[in-house]
Amino acid sequence: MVTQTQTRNITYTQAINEAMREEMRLDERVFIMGEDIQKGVYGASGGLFAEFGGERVRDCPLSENAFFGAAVGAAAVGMRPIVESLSSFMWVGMDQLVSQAAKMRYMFGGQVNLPIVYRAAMYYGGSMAAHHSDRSHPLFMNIPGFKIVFASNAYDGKGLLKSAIRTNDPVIFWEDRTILGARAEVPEDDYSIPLGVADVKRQGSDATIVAIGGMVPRALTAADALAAEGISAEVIDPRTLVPLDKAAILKSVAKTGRLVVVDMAHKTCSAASEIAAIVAMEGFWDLQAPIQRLGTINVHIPFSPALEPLCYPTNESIAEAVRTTMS
Amino acid sequence: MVTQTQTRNITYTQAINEAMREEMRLDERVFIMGEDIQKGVYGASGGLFAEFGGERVRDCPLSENAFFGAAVGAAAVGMRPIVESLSSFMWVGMDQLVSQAAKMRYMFGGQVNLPIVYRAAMYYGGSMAAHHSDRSHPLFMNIPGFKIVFASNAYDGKGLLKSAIRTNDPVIFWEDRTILGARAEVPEDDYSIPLGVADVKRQGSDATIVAIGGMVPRALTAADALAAEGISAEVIDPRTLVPLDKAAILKSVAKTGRLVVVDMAHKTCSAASEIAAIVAMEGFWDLQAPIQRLGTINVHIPFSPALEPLCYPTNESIAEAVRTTMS
Amino acid sequence: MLDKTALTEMMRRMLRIRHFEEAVINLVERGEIVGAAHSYIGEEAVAVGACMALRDDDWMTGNHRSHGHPIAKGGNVRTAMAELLGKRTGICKGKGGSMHLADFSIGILGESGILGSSIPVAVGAALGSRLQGNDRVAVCFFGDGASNEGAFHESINLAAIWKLPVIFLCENNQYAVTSSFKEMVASDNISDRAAAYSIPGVLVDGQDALAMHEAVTQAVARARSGQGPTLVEGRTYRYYDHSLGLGRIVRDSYRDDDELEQWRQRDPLDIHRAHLIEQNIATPEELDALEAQVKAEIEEAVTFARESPYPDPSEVWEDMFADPIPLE
Amino acid sequence: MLDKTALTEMMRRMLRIRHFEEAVINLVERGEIVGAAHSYIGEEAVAVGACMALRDDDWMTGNHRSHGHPIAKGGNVRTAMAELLGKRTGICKGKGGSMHLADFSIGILGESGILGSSIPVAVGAALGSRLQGNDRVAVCFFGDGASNEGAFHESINLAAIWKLPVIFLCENNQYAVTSSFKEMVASDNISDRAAAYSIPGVLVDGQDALAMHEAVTQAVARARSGQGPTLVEGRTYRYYDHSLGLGRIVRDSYRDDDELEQWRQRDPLDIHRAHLIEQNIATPEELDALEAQVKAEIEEAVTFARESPYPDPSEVWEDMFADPIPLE
Ligand SMILES: Cc1ncc(C[n+]2csc(CCOP(=O)(O)OP(=O)(O)O)c2C)c(N)n1
Ligand SMILES: Cc1ncc(C[n+]2csc(CCOP(=O)(O)OP(=O)(O)O)c2C)c(N)n1
Ligand SMILES: [Mg+2]
Ligand SMILES: [Mg+2]
Repeated sequence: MVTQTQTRNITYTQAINEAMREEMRLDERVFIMGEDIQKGVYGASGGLFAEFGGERVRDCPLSENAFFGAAVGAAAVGMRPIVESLSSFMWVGMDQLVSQAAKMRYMFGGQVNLPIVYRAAMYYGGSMAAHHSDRSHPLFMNIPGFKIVFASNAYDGKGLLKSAIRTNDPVIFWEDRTILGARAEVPEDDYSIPLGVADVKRQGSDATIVAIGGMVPRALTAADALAAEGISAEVIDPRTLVPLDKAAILKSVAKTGRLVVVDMAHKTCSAASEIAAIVAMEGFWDLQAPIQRLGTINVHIPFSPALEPLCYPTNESIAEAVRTTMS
Repeated sequence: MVTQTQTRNITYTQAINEAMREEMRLDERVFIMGEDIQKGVYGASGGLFAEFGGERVRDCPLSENAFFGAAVGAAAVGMRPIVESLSSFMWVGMDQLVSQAAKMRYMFGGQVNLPIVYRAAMYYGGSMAAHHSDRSHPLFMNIPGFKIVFASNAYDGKGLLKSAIRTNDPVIFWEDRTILGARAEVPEDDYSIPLGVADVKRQGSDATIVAIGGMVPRALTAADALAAEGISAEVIDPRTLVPLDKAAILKSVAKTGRLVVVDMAHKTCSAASEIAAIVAMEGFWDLQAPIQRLGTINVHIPFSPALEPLCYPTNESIAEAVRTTMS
Repeated sequence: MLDKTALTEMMRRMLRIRHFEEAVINLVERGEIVGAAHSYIGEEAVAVGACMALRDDDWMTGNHRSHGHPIAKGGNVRTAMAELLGKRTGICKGKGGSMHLADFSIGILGESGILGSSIPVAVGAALGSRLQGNDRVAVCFFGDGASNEGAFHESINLAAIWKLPVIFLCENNQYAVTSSFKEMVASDNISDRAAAYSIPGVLVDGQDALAMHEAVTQAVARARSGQGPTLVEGRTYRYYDHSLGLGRIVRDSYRDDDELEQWRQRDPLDIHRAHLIEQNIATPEELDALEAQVKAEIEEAVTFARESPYPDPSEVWEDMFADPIPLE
Repeated sequence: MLDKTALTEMMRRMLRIRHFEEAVINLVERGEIVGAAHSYIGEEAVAVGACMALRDDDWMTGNHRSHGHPIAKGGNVRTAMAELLGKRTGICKGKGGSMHLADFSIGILGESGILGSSIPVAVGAALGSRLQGNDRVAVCFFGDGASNEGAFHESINLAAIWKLPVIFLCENNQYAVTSSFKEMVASDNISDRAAAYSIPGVLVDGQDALAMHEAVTQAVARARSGQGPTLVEGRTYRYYDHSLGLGRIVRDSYRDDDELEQWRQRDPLDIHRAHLIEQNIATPEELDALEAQVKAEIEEAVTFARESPYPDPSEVWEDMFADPIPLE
């Protein structure tokens, strides 16, 4: 039997929009809170106010602590909030994320489930300067209690957001603005992608590149360039950082013997550090060369378009790191 | 010529107190802010109000954002504030730490210096439960702009705090409550310890243990136990996590070929992950066995005295990790 | 108007808190309770007066001074005491301890050790009522100190613009740890701050359970009928150290004995007892019997807690996620 | 009372802002300014009226709508424009950009892209004055939207109890991005919130530079003489999109054209110009000449900015620490 699935070519932003719309139709406990979402200023919530109205698509005042925490309270009494924000505004509401969303369930001995999705847009690379360019996922990885999702394209984004909305735990869902306009084929039909399953974005045999979010397209471009040089790089996208599909990464390293990890966060204590540490411990005997870890240099994001691009890993720096592991 | 330095046997808390007192005497720009510091509720500020008065020893209302940020403003206009808080209360004032203290200098092109010390007491291991037991130093390592100090005894504490107060940049100075009562010989005379210089707390040849703060005494105990088994472990205390004395760690690994890293933070994206990642990259060819990374298990800190001790690295788990690297 | 049953129940809950807390003092001194514990003695009328104006299915959040609120809301003293001893029979299976009591089965959404941090949570519970179309209200307890936190401001504004059914209940015991609210709060009364959000603000004698009950009843009526939040300030006093044992550290006295004595003269239990006797609701003998009953109940709770087992080591791994993931 | 020089300077600074912002619009449309830029057009009287009440050595912090404040405080338009173009001659060497102008040499402690976040910083600067024993005051600008952030509450309370010399200056342009302050702020006026901190709160016509100046002069006098903070609300309006270009994304109109038209009728530059002419302070010709001068100044600034070099790649590593450490 052959099943034919219709697909459409849509952007990441549209995929996010569809995932929310479909879940809101399916489950009336799902609702959205955020700043300026009724007018869809940040794109992803476009049209939802028209369909679901102001009770379920709630514009919030500038008070991240209050509405991040209101999501916790609402979830605690049976709702399933989605909160829209930006990575850089999370500092302001940090206490509610850490002290309440992340800790409550364990602290209270499992009495409560908190199905909340914090959708955090991550601006970087767009001359938004230091106050709007945080890439703070590694911090949240250090705080138990969140599931942490980082999709690298529209297809994964829609499928992972659906799982995020359906899981009964707090999720931080990062939306990388460098790829939100990128298009992919996305099925008409309902589908979801389980949390905790990495995806091999490109098969290869000489070196493993682990990359997340907007670093995945860069890793793929690097892999293309390397292929021309006769180097076969495998590109792995963990898709969720918590839970992390360690097995997939270790399996790839067992095959290639070489690892390059790429993260848009600042290098120190990054997701890349974590993955490097895991492999240095559990995949050590498979390694044939030092692990290469790429991340943003340890400065704040400068505004100037002459400086900002120097901060992040690039197609070229990724390719070069692979070459280093091969030499 | 022989110089004799008188020492006294004092606690870590006393050492902190002395460092502040001496610096306040030397430099009238130095002042302290915090909650209940006039009465010295948390110990370290005892007696300072009596000596310096309420203008320089300022009790603050519960409003961490306001006074963390007021420290930034005061520093920006030429003062040298010391702010007393607890790791777990930093969430509430996180925005001022990240968006202002850490970012301001770079964002404004170096126009301003911010000599601020945030002294953060770190409670863990004392049945304080999830809301008072955060060990959040790795998060701040992921945010450029802070110098991060983590002393493991009274001598280092006093010398490092003096350097922290004297440096012209924001510092987070962690005070590990598990060792605040521990005594050490501390000179009468003024001394300071430079930021960025690790200390070899015990020489050894078979394996390197890198440990911070309250993990250092545990590592030393483990090393004693291992010595009895004929294993010679070297114990390195980085003393500052930013800047990190990579060279000292790499040098030790070059000698021993084996590395165990111990951190009281949650394992994932910990300082231990970072150090493991660095060595997996830069010390790879010296390694003779997989790196062992020890940290707190990825759950929140449970209250029950029957559960809490299971969370952290122990003398025994450290020794066992060394044995693993030797086998 | 409260009937005899309710008035007696009010007395019972105040007695329960008092005797629970006295048992706690004892257990702390004996080292059977470890960690931090903050005594509610002296403030019983605030929580009990307020909570007796609630239904069982209404929501509540609280703070570090955390034993009074759940008991006032009808919480079980046995599982609370077991929690304080870190036992698996504790209401949070020993994971929460003194500062983190919670009982979701009767609307107790939890106490918070981070000050001000549970205020937004209460607003969210109230938002839940709105979205679910029911008439449950939420009350959040916080101190005079916590009223200076940003979360207080953000939460009241949010609740006010959305007209959410939430009661902001400030227990003004006039001190944070050592600092006096007169020096730390830039208004004469915390209830005055309600004007900044165009909502009612009421200053109440927090030693008088009936006055608290009356004020909160009005606030609840307003909330249930969709008219939005109220800020209630109960002016009260704690008899003991900020946290039990702190007196050993903070030797300077920041409160004077006279002040304490004056407040003790207006003990909330005495006031309510006198009221019950005066109004012929109960005789002294009946009230003595009630007290004896409560004492026995607390003793039994202590025994239960003591005899309960500690959690099994394996339990340290449980309860992180509803849909579990591998943990290391 | 302001003399002719001051009144003319007021006009000059408002013109500077207006023409600076018009140049910015143009440069954004041409793609020469990248990133976000928020126009101050329509609100000039607020910052200029306020800053003309300050001394050069007084302190100031601001927010994302960030070009008007530094220009009003006397900031250099050339280095500001170069900053917006990301050039090394920019006041922050190109590292800050539009949302992060600062000039510490004349007390401009910086604009903040995180809302509410620069309020505590201003309080700290005022604390510095206190500790240094000087009489410098600090002004912080923030919007109606930001007044709902916790930092607003915490900061005013702290400044009020310590009687710090700070002026909290809310630019109420009646909207955050798309949301109206009437729906988001639970009080009729933001100035009403001053009562929650026992400090004066003043509602001012933000289109009238003289009214702003008068109100802030009083607040400054109060601050300098040790009587503490004041909350000043300037009611105003922005003529353009929240941020330049946002109109392309947010097509639904959340403000109606009538409202905009009404506010344009009360243009702050027109009002001040009319005042100067009426009071015989300046002739229309003189004012036209002034405007021509300012236009030329801005044009020159644009040329300067355009012709300035970008930072050298090596500069990305500079300015993190005053006492440098190795960076990777
Ligand atoms: C955010 C935060 N800051 C500081 C503390 C430390 N702390 C615990 S209780 C307390 C005083 C609280 O005073 P108040 O809110 O009046 O409550 P009370 O103890 O008087 O009931 C302080 C400062 C904390 N737990 N959380
Ligand atoms: C903490 C934080 N939350 C949200 C934002 C996004 N944001 C930028 S400007 C703005 C509206 C600000 O409104 P207001 O304070 O009134 O200032 P205005 O733009 O009207 O001058 C918002 C929501 C932000 N920059 N910071
Ligand atoms: Mg109090
Ligand atoms: Mg506005």
